[in-house]
Amino acid sequence: MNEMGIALELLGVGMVTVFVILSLVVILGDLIIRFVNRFMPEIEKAPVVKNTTSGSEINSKKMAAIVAAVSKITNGAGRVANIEKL
Amino acid sequence: MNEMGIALELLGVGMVTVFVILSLVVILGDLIIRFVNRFMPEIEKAPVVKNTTSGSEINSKKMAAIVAAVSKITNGAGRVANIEKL
Amino acid sequence: MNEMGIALELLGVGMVTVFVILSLVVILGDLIIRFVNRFMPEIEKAPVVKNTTSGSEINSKKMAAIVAAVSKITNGAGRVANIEKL
Amino acid sequence: MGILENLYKMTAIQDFINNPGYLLMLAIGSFLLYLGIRKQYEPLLLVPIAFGVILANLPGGGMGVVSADLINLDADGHHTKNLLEIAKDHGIMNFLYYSLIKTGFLPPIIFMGIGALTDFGPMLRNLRLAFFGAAAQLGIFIVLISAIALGFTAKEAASLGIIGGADGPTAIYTTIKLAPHLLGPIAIAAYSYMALVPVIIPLVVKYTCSKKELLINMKEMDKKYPSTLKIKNLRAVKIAFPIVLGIVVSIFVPSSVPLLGMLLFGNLVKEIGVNVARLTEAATGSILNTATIFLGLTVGATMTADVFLDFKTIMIVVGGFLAFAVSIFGGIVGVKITNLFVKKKINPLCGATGLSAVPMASRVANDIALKYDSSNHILQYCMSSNISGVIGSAVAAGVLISFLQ
Amino acid sequence: MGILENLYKMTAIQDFINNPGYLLMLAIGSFLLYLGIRKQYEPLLLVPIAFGVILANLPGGGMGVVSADLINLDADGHHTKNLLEIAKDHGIMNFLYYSLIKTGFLPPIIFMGIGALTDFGPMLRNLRLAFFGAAAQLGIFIVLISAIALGFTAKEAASLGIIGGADGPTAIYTTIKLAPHLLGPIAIAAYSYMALVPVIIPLVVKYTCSKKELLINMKEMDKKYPSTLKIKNLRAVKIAFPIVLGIVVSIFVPSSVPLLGMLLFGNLVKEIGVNVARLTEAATGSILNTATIFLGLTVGATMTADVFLDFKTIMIVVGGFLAFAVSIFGGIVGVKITNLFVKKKINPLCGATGLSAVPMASRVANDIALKYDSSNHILQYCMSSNISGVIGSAVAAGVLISFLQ
Amino acid sequence: MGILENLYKMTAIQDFINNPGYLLMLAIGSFLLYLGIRKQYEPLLLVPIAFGVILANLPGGGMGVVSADLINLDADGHHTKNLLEIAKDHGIMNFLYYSLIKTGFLPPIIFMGIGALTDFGPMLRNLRLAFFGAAAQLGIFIVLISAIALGFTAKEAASLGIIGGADGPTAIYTTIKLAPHLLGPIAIAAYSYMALVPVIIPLVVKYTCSKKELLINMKEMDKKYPSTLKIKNLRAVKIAFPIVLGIVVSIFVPSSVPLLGMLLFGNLVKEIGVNVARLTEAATGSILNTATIFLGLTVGATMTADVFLDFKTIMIVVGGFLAFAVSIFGGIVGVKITNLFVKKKINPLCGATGLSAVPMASRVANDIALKYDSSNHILQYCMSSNISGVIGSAVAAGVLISFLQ
Ligand code: NA
Ligand code: NA
Ligand code: NA
Repeated sequence: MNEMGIALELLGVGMVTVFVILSLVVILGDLIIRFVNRFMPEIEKAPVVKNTTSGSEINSKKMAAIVAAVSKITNGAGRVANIEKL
Repeated sequence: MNEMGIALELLGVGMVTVFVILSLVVILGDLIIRFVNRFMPEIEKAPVVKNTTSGSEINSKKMAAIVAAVSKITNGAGRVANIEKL
Repeated sequence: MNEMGIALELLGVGMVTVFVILSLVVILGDLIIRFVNRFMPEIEKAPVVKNTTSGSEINSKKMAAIVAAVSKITNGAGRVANIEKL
Repeated sequence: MGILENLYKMTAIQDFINNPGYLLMLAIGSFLLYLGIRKQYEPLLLVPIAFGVILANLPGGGMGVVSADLINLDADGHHTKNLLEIAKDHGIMNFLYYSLIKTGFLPPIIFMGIGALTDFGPMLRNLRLAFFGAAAQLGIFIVLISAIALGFTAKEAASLGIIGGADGPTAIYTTIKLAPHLLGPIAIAAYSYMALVPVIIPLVVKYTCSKKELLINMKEMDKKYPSTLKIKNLRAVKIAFPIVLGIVVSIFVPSSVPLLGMLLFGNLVKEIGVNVARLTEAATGSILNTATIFLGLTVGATMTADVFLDFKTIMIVVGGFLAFAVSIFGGIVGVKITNLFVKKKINPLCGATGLSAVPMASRVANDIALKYDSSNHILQYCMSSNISGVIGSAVAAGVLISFLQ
Repeated sequence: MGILENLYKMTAIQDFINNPGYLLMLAIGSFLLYLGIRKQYEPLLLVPIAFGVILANLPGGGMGVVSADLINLDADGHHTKNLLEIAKDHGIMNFLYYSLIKTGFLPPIIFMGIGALTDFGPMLRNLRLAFFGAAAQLGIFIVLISAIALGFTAKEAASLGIIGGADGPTAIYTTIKLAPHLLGPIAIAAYSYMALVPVIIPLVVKYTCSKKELLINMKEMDKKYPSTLKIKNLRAVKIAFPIVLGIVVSIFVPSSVPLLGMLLFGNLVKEIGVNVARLTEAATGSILNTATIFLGLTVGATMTADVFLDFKTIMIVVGGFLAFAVSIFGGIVGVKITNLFVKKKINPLCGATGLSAVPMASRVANDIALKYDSSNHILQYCMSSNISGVIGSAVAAGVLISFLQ
Repeated sequence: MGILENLYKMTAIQDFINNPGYLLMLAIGSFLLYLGIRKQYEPLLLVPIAFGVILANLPGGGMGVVSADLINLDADGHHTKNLLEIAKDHGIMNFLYYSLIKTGFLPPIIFMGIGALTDFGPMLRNLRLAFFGAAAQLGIFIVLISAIALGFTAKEAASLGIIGGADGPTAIYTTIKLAPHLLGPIAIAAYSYMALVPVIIPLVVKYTCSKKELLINMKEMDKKYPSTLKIKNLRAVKIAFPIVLGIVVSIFVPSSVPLLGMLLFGNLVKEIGVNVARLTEAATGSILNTATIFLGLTVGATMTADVFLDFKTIMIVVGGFLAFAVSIFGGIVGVKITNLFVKKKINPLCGATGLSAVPMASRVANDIALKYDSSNHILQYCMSSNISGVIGSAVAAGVLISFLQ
């Protein structure tokens, strides 16, 4: 087969494959949602933090208060780089 | 050429080269400053952050307010490095 | 020697070695403690930060105050990970 | 006199006189730096690429990537120099290029990081729009055919076409596998046109979409024809999705596994969350950033004067643009055809974003929609086809590699 | 018709029909993901391992680790393909496996990170309990003997036994050196049983310890028979300890240097503190996390259908459990024997934790003690034997490697 | 009896009896640890180097770097073992050494990080002082000549001389290229004397500078003879500077490209700022820290007993000190000569800092100036020649490599 033949075959095979796969994405996504809705509908709790250090959940009001406090105490020399929940 | 001849040549070549290069550093630095002073004298603004993925969605008004507050409190010595929505 | 012979030898050599080594751990630990107690008993100060780029110079009183403030505001849920001088 | 002569021989002045192409390449490298720094064209990649171009074209510096002919020890490239020999004979840039790029290592690693930064949520909430990530691969194959017509080999043409996937790592991976000698210009074209998406999408939209179509309000359509499917447990869906998708797609297009598999692994790790936060942090932080630096420098360093200053480079610049335009066109036509058959009409901008170039394309599309109707926020809808476009081009790449390698 | 045929040939469907073992392996990979994600069994390693299993068993994806026979160029494996040839012939997963795992590189690197996360303080404060980290290596050798009796080779049996060291990197390192073809199942067994420590320890304790023994209150013993040795300068002791220990142990068991040396280097760097904080940060952050991802993926990718679906895999699952149980038993018996000769009695739970599996084993032991007497906090005591158990298994590994390699 | 014999054969006791040099090396390693930890001599590098020395001299541990003769497969070293074979035959430390150091990979990578931590601002504000970064390279060449006179080969002498560049990565890179068998002692001398700069600079200054010279007040000179050149747009200058400098220097000294090119790339990325912050973060964080750990360990591991316990080691210790002293002297003399011709006098301390050893040398010089006149803050002026001294020694290294390799 000449190069142009390959090119045309690739156009066919490629576009068909891409359409098939993205149809599968749609179908599988739909099926997973239905499956989960039926068998694990409860809103799972986020897993308990195990051995991790992130998990920051300090709300923004508190954050503002902290920033203000730090700023005041340090005469502006300090900044709160990061506040982590312990 | 014997080893000592090489050594003496290296002393000559090396020190000449180093002096030439650092003269070039001085001259190029001077030229760049003059060029920039003439053609781009304005204090460029820091570029707007584009294409970032950090997902910070604190809107710009709030951001401005926070920056202003911190700046005021800290007499300009503090900066808000990063505020992320939690 | 057949495989089982090797296995039995490994049982002997292995357990003896492990016991010897962990005895050494106990003995060396003991000796190091005694040595340090005798020759460097003073509680060393943490070394002064040298050549570092962070330049944190907020003194400990202020730090304590900040930590206390943050702790109060966040009901103990937050900690100040890092405060940098700007 | 001998000293001055030796001094002169040490410098690269004679090299520039012998081959002024180096100067031209330094100018091109500087221009790319200008685009990256001043114009902010994809600076994370264009700055390292541009610096790599400069390093590679400083004669005597030994930082240019050499042809695989110098690495291969036999005609078919089955037996090659080892990495120590490459470092000794050709310097550290070739050591990096042959260990990180030629092996196909970095693009999947970068895809892992991108996966860990990707949120499939918008796609899962508007699943049917994901379909248009397929139509927007058209540019890849159209440009492939055109390039073959103009005398490119099939492998070169496929590498050129894949620019139309609008996805940097996919383009680089495909080119490594099929036509590594074109890596530099193809990578630069891919990233440059991704940066030019705010120009290219409006251009194509202008000539293909009517005002009426652009006014289609996705949110009102959603109210009028509400979806029956609500997601009750988003976290579980988001964890299951990359696993199932990875397995099923891999069965159909096995050669897409290195790219898609790593993308979905990164995404899975991110969705699992706090228990594997260390892994997400590494994938999106030190690994991704380090990979980006070395990918950029080495890809740039492939662009030595003799390789770049070639007729094919101009064809790549032209062909790459065409590939982008045709892909956008494909996505728009896909929507138009769909709209013929459904009552719940779709804004064609949600097809244009099938191109990928996440998330820039979606933002541009949203801006266009808002220009016509300031209440028509379509960003979340665009993100669906936008993300699926990444899968689409990885699949297309898999097909090309599978048939041509 | 040709197109459809080519399309079908591109897919992996025929591979699954020819070898349904792949499907079984995908199910096993998914089950391991379930354990890691939902059951939270050592997710940091089990999730990458599980994904590696899935990637390796997608036929046509080229992500499965191939036998060393395909890499070796002569019978004794002295002359091998180089990394570029491996990447070209067998893809990036083999490139990663042969450069990072087969070389024995990653386990010592991970040990460096673990060392920098380890605090020898509790051990130094209760030194004599460190002794029981020796007794709790019994499972390694008992299972070794049993495995040989059942027909394993000595090298395979040693790799199986080392699961009883309850220490992932040690088990992986030993297996790489002695029986790399068993790497996948042994690593998975090691990490799975470490996650099952909250089940295994209570089980063994139930059948071996009386209530009276479990009620032994370590703090009251300390008050009754106070230690004469107080640590006046903990920082200096903690800095000297890893240096002296490293040198002395290495003289006795030189083959433990790659593991123990790196563990103690990481620990030393951590204890030096702020002056080398950059190194600690790298060792516990980017290096450890990156190493974990690639260790997991590549170890998982060794589990291709033909390797895993073997009678030996089942033996490893059974033998690994036995090794854990016997090691715990050994630690408990060690305490019981000691208690015959000393007045200052020891809670046998402080022997059980000699197993290692830090710090999970100590937490489990502490919980058991608290169940019998809610004032009997033994965590700090358990941590002593728990940490020394890591040294114990590294030493045992050194002996095995030294005699069998 | 056999068991005890086997036990004894497993230990390294006989090795120490056969070669007590190992014990001496362990003592040297411990002493270097003492310098790094307690005396805080460049701990970031000296601690890993010292631990590498210890690891390398634990016989049987297999952590010592072996001679390239064992890696080369032919006489001229053109054909070598591949990395897998090295790992198998010589262990992970040789795997690391030959892949990261022998290839010349890590020093440029560390230079990229240093570049991203360097601020050329002080130099750009006091450009003419940058000139003295040239005069302070004198020690390199004077020691080179002396070493040849004492019987070193030209390549060894150049590696010894480059210690006078007072720049770790440059010294290591040059030694890798010219005399890798001296890598350990040269790296240790370089870092040790950098740590001793607070002793060496005052010593040289004491014998060469008059009180009157040390009292020269740079700020008052600036007021008296104000510069006509103000920088209006510092950011633009700082971005253009590394690009232009990199290209121009590379034309004159192409062999300095791997070092200087990467330094300036790192600096450029830093100056571009927020758009490429990810890259700066990687260059100064995970990449730099990881490179530092592995550079230190492997460089230390080159110091096996047979290599280190050699007459040349003592010569390196002496010569390295001389090189530092003569370089400082050269910088001071350069200022003195300049002061003969200009009205705007320069404090000779600003010449001494041409040595480099950034920023320690500048701090030390500033302290000396303040001792004589508590209002004479010269830190910013010293930083100019201090930073240019880094460029100076990289250029000198380029010349040496270009002529001798
Ligand atoms: Na796409
Ligand atoms: Na253990
Ligand atoms: Na210097």
